[in-house]
Amino acid sequence: MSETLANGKKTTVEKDKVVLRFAGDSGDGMQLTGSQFSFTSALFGNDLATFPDFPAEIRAPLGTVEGVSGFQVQIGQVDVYTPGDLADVLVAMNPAALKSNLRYARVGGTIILDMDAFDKRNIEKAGFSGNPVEDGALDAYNVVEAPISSLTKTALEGIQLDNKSIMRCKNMFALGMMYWLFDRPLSDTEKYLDSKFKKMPALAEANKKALHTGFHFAETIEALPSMYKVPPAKIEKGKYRHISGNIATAWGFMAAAEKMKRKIFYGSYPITPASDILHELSKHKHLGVITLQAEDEIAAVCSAIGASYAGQIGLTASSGPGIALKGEAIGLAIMAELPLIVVDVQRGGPSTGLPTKTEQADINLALYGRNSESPCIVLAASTPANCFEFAYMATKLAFEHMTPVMLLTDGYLANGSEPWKYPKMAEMPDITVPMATPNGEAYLPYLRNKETLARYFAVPGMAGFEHRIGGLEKQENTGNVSYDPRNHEDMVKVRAEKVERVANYIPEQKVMGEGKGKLLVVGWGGTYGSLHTSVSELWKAGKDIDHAHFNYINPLPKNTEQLFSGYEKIVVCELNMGQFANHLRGKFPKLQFESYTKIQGLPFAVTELKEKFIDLLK
Amino acid sequence: MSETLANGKKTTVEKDKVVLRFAGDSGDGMQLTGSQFSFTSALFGNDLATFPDFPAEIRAPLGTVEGVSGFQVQIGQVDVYTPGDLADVLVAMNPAALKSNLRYARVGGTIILDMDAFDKRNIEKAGFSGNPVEDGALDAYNVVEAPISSLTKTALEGIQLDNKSIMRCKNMFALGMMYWLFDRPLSDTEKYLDSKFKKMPALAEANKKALHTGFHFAETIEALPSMYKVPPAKIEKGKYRHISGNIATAWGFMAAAEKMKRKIFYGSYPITPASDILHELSKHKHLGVITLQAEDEIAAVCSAIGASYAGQIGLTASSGPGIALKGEAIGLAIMAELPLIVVDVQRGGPSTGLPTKTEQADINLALYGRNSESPCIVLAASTPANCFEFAYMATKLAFEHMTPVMLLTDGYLANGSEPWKYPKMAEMPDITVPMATPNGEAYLPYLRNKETLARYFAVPGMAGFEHRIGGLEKQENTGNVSYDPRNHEDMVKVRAEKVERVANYIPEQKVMGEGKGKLLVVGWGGTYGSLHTSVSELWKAGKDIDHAHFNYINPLPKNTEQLFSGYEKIVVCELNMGQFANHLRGKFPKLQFESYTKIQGLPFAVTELKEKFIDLLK
Amino acid sequence: MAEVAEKEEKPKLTKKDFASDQLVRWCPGCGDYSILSAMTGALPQLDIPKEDIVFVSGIGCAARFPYYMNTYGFHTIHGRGPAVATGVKLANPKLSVWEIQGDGDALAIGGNHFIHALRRNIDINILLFNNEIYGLTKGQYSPTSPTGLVTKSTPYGALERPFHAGELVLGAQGTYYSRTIDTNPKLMTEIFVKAAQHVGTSMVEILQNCVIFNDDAHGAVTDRANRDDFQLHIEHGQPMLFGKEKQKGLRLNGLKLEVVTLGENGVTEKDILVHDAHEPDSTLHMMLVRLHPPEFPIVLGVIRDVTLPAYSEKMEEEVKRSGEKSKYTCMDDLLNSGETWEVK
Amino acid sequence: MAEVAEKEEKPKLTKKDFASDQLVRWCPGCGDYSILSAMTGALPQLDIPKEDIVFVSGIGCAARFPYYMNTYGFHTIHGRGPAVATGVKLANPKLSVWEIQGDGDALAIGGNHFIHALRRNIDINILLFNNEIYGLTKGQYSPTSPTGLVTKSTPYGALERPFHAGELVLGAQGTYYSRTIDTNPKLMTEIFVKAAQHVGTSMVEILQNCVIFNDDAHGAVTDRANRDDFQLHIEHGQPMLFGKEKQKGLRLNGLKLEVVTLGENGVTEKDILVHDAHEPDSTLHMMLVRLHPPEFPIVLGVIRDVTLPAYSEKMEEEVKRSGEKSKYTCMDDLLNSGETWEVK
Ligand SMILES: Cc1ncc(C[n+]2csc(CCOP(=O)(O)OP(=O)(O)O)c2C)c(N)n1
Ligand SMILES: Cc1ncc(C[n+]2csc(CCOP(=O)(O)OP(=O)(O)O)c2C)c(N)n1
Ligand code: SF4
Ligand code: SF4
Ligand SMILES: [Mg+2]
Ligand SMILES: [Mg+2]
Repeated sequence: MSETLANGKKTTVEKDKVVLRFAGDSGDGMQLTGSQFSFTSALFGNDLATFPDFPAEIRAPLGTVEGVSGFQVQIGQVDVYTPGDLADVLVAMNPAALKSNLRYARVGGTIILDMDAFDKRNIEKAGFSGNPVEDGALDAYNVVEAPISSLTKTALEGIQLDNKSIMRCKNMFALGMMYWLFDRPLSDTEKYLDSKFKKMPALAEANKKALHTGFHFAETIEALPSMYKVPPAKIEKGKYRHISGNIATAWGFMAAAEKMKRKIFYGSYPITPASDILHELSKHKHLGVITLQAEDEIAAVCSAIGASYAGQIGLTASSGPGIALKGEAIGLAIMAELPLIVVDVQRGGPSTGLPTKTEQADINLALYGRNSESPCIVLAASTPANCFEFAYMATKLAFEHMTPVMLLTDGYLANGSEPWKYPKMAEMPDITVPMATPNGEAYLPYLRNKETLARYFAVPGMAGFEHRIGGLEKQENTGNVSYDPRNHEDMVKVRAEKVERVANYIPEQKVMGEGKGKLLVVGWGGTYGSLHTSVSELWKAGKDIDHAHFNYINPLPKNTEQLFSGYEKIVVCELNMGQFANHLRGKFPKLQFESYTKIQGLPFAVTELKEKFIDLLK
Repeated sequence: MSETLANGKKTTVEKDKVVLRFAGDSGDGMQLTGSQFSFTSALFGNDLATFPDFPAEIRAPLGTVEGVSGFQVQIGQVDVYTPGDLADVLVAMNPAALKSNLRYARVGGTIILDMDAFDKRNIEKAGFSGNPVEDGALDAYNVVEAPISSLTKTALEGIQLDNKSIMRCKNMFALGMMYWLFDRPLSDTEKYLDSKFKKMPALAEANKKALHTGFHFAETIEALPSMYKVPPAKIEKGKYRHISGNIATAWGFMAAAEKMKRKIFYGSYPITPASDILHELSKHKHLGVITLQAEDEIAAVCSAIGASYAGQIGLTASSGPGIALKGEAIGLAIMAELPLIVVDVQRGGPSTGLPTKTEQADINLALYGRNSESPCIVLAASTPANCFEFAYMATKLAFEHMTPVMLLTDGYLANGSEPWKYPKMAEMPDITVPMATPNGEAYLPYLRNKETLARYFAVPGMAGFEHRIGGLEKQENTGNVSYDPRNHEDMVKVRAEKVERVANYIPEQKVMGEGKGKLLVVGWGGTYGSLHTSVSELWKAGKDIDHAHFNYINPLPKNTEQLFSGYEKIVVCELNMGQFANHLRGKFPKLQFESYTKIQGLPFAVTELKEKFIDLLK
Repeated sequence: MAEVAEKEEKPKLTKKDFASDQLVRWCPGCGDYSILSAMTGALPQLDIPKEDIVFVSGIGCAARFPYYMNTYGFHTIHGRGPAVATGVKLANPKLSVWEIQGDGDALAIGGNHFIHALRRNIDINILLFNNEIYGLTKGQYSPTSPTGLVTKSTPYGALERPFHAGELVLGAQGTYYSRTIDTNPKLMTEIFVKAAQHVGTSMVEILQNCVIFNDDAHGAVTDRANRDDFQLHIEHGQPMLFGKEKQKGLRLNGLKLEVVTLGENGVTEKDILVHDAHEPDSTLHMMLVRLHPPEFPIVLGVIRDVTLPAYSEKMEEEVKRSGEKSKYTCMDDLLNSGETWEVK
Repeated sequence: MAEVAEKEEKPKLTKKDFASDQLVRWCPGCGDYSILSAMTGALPQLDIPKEDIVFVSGIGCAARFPYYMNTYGFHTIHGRGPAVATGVKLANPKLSVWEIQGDGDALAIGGNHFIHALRRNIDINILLFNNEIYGLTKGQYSPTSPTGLVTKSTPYGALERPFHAGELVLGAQGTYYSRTIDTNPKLMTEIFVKAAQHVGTSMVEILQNCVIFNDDAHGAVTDRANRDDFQLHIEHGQPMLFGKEKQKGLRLNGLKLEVVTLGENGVTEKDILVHDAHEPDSTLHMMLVRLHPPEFPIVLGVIRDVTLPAYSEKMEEEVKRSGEKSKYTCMDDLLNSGETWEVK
């Protein structure tokens, strides 16, 4: 990779996909650096996927491994579905960043270090026994020792800024180097800096200068002999923007609300990694969003139920520990047959577990975390951008079927982002709430639509529809309290059947591939990118392998069993101990499911998946 | 049945089993009447099982169906496992009692009515359109129209008591009639009355007089032509007492505590039908019981966790809605690997549901009602008396394996009672807590016993073992907080494996029958009596049918799969929508399970089960 | 205008209009009956259409209340009524929301929602039926039971000190607190009307008798013999007088209250404290809330009624601010905002 | 006696003995560091063996505290610390139990357990690190944040009125409340020692600075320039004086407090209120708790310290009563009690 042409000119290497990773101290601005690189590449025409890797601590001591913040992006001239397993280029702003990120660097790849940060104190703080640059620890990589801090300082000497502000520009120096390495224009980031520092022109100037200096430095040094070329991808026409899963979730709800001409009521209690949904929604009050930061998760879901009861869109979100707290109240919404949407942004568990890491282990909780027979619609988003679609669908199903919906996302989707071809509101499907209408007779709150079994809805303020509901078992039609044994059995079954019938209103399960063959890879939720990439790569290599990825967990799409029957082997891949596999076993007792799992707080790597699948194909 | 011998003497009919049901207003003392009849029969030597049927309301208006309280008992000269499907003799103290209890009377059976209560007002209040005694509604029964109230009044005329107290004696009149009908002595109840009313001799006298009057009245009237004879059953030798499920649960914990020489800490919040455990435990403070009526279920379980952490026996109990609230905290105990026992006295759901009715629908909640991978030991008691044994076992397993145990009982077990051959404390198995001992090295809070995988336990107060634990993922051995991906996977798996290995410490699953054949009836928990009775009856009739009843839900006994493989058909019977069947499908994907369910807030009836099994045997 | 005319035509609602068709299922003699009757009596005075009234409750005997009102009603789960009611009110601020709680429901499992509703000053009316016992679960002590009370769960007497609802309300920034009693229908009716009129969380404590599990818990102040000497009915702007002939009163002595008798030791009406329910400083309200027999009468009436903006009012104002700052007015605007690009 | 001799031989514990081997992971500059240091400084003064000390916490930055103490420690779940600590204490009353909470942990999700611990007077020490923000979840407002605070979840400013911990404590029957500040290690140390000595729930509010998400929240009272004028350090039995030269003081005027200056308008020390922390009537304590700048100084020190039996003391007494009434002393007795029969 590191060849220079005889004439001293540098080579250019064309690549389908490249993975970059920026790592530095929490205060080093790595998230910003990463986003700018991504944005520029998107404008350039690449497909891409990104993932931030936040430290577990708020702000651990400077220079420690605990305080390292990372950002990974994969760009491609082909479709990109994951931020990539290993980085072709790793930028490490200090020894701690190197220490904790080396495991994400591809052997043979390039590592760019800010050598100014590699003094004895920092090296020790990072927990290295010796200087890794000198002791051979990096022999397998192409190491670029760049004096980033000092060069930034020198470059900015004339500018009227305190030292702290100047040192904050070193991330732009690093970004400049990357722009040279990938042959990207500086103009997009320049524009961004101008607008961000509109009121502080000195800062804008300093940052831009650092950016240029980095670019020229990269052009000059020997250690970076080749430029990468990642030409634009063939991307569907349309208007695009970057979006992360949590923002997409928030917007999906807002879109549904606008379509329904109802307000959102978001009752929530902060928790990692769900809090950004609250932060985003609370910005948009004038678009019909009410947010209540409740005293706890129970109040959050209960206030949402109250809002649904009153005719608005009752929403709540949390992560595992908070979802566990909401079970009793979700049961009330199931019994009262009220619409409600509960988002579970899954994280590593059990208990407080690994709060900043991703996992998919709340499917059992979503299906069963309530007393007695409490069936629920369960959906799962599978990419950052389609959180929008499934938040919208969750709202549509909750209201059209008058029952709670659990929407599963996860830490990986929530914080990850990708380019999104966003829709026009006019294209979004209609949402029709089964409102009761005056028909001359007394209102029966539990009279049902014959098809969906949804009850007809009346809300406070509607004259002539006054009625009482609650959590005790109800007589059919009238909704009066009933202890009648037969009625109870009928009601338990009708609530279950109502949820089952949702299968008539959701799309059939799609499969990538032939629809039959040797091996079907089954996944659900946030693992879409890695499963899709692995299967497509094997498929291109001529393997008999298909991929079916589920967004509808309960009920399952109607064609599921038939689709499964076309395969010799089915392997269910998930980031837990096999919960979806077990769910499928319960639903389809006649079929056999293998289970492939990973429980490390990390997404699947494409390489590990491919290995497993090749093994299964033997 | 109603023949009189030519000489005017009455006939005697011998019976294997007879079912009696007493029904009256909440204030009529039906529970007392029923218990006295049961106690006398037990002393006489019958086997028996009882069940009280409390009204849903605290005290509904006098004379209404909502206010009716019932008590059913089956006595036998053969083993009795249920209170019986239908009553051979129904005593109804007023029209409302008749209205709501007629469905429990066997066609052709005897119904004894207090005719004084059948005036127009009461008949209307009960919701009859006409007088049922006159309009043919009771033609299919042998109706005994007894003027119970007025005869009681007349009999007690001389006694210095207010009218209200006198009328309260009419239940003893009814009981006296039953004693004649079943040829029972009055002396046991007389003794009871003497001791109960030691300080109010007039009351004792009045009650005894009513009892005798009822007895003689029954002897005299034509309508009761035959006496039933139910000779003593062949019962295992030993000392017996009556016990209900909730009391047995409380005592089981107390027995474990005495054995372990630790205190019970019972953190609880009242809820039907679990409250009696709290009431019972709070009586026994000097036997080492601490009870805290907490502010809510979360505080209840958390205080129990705190007590376990401090070295006592942390217990909590609730019913469905309360158990749903405890999920997050149970997850903490799983993560911290602390012993904890959580009793779920199941009731009809979802949500508030049918709070006074029984159901078995919390098995999913017990298995899965927590975020992420949170495996738990799950046990289920199957008779009122064996709640003692499983409360004891739950405590033993929680401490020997250092992990929470969920113990499932239900409203039927909790309130039902049966004679119990109670053990001596010396016979109870030992309980050995894996306490850490000084070994010269630093204490490692997550070092494990190689066999059980239980960690070695140290509690505050033990000098030299100071350590910190919590809900974040832990490094193996040290217990320090760890975000390491591999360690997380290892710890998730070791916690699961620890629970799986409990299978090595529980008895193998027993089966009633051959151990192979055409049909295996599988049940779990509180349905034992009805399943056992149905299967034995068919078995005696020569059918190829066996019964396996599970008390160990998770892990399952080691021989389960092998046992199941011996049968052509397996039917899983339960009072829910098929949750245990689904659990078995997940565990044994190669086997087929039929599911037979009932969700009416009522136990299975023996007749309906037998019908189903005969059908399956075809 | 036609609309106004139509409204005027509507006949006034009466007590009967507010009774639902459900059989009332409390125990005979339960104090809840008279509360129900006072409520159906109070609502017609408020001139709010039936369909704009919502009763929300948790679980308990008290919590059955919504079933008996011919308005919208939601019988939810134990202790969570204030949270549900908060959602109802914020979702539709024009509704008149009444939240019914027992003492266990409000102050045991629901304690947190209770104090937070008060802090937020959500414009709902919370009615606390305080029978100092868990009724529905058949007689365990509650957070308001007196120390020493023997109940099913405290066979040796309750060890804990009770909460006093009023103290907790004031400690939690409550703007409105009143106390009444199930034996006084007139006072209840009056107070329900006033509670509805207060903007913000109106907290009404009703001393209620549970005949079955805690009979006569409030006997010290309700017995005919004691009533006049142990009930002080206060009214804003009026001197704090009580006793059969209103001859006794409360006087301030340093930081303590004392009972004095008019005409004795030179005491005149001028010495008697005059009630100011609107005083934002809650010092005296707190002192009043705490009084109890045998040394003092118990204070009934509106003890505190301070006007501060309710949460939903602030919320409406916030929406305005949000709109002013924003560059977009609909989802399409938002989708197109910020950094977007077109692939052609 | 050998045992006593052995105990005496044990060297006195020092500050260092209480520091655990874990890397402290708060942000540089966080107020939590000085609280930790004050705690390790205070514990040796208590003469309690390390193994008898337990730190319990919920979740939050503050809740990391137990990891850093070389005692027993339990980092539990969000808001439930008081409930866990209650179980620990009742299970083994001889333990010294410290419960660490953030303002969100204690007063948002944990509000109910907080007020009930106080009502029960469980003999634990609750330390509330009040930074008026959610630190660990990166900066949402908390129930103690001032109205109008702009945070991640309130881009247009918080709409709610904050709880004041002291008011809530007194409203919930608290027997001990003190307030201190992370910038004053000496006062913290003193107060921790006093809190440990109080029997019953000792509630210590520590005004703590979150440099990252709510820097300088307590600036009005901590800034060097203001400090003397806006901090009043009270002590039982001492006049309430403050200011650089202790020339200012608090005087009672009717039911209000006012700031007066010695020597001005004839004010002498006799006019100044003398602090009585042991007064059971909380009227004046409540007034002190409420004072805040700019009109008044904030009051630091032990504001309330009233002795009432703690729950565990009552519990021990209850066990005795239970034993006296009972006919059986072990399980075999119980099993054989009442109505039993023998089948032979
Ligand atoms: C989550 C949950 N826990 C416990 C219960 C049981 N429960 C129902 S009502 C009640 C308390 C009743 O007391 P209170 O609130 O004072 O109302 P009252 O019946 O006295 O009117 C309890 C503990 C429940 N229904 N749900
Ligand atoms: C059940 C649950 N809900 C929410 C969270 C997320 N959470 C962790 S700490 C915290 C609040 C932190 O604020 P505070 O208690 O004031 O402590 P600080 O970090 O400021 O010290 C929240 C909301 C959680 N861990 N568990
Ligand atoms: S139990 Fe008490 S509170 Fe409940 S209905 Fe009966 S009397 Fe009323
Ligand atoms: S976020 Fe705030 S409270 Fe938390 S450690 Fe950092 S400075 Fe301290
Ligand atoms: Mg009550
Ligand atoms: Mg805080």
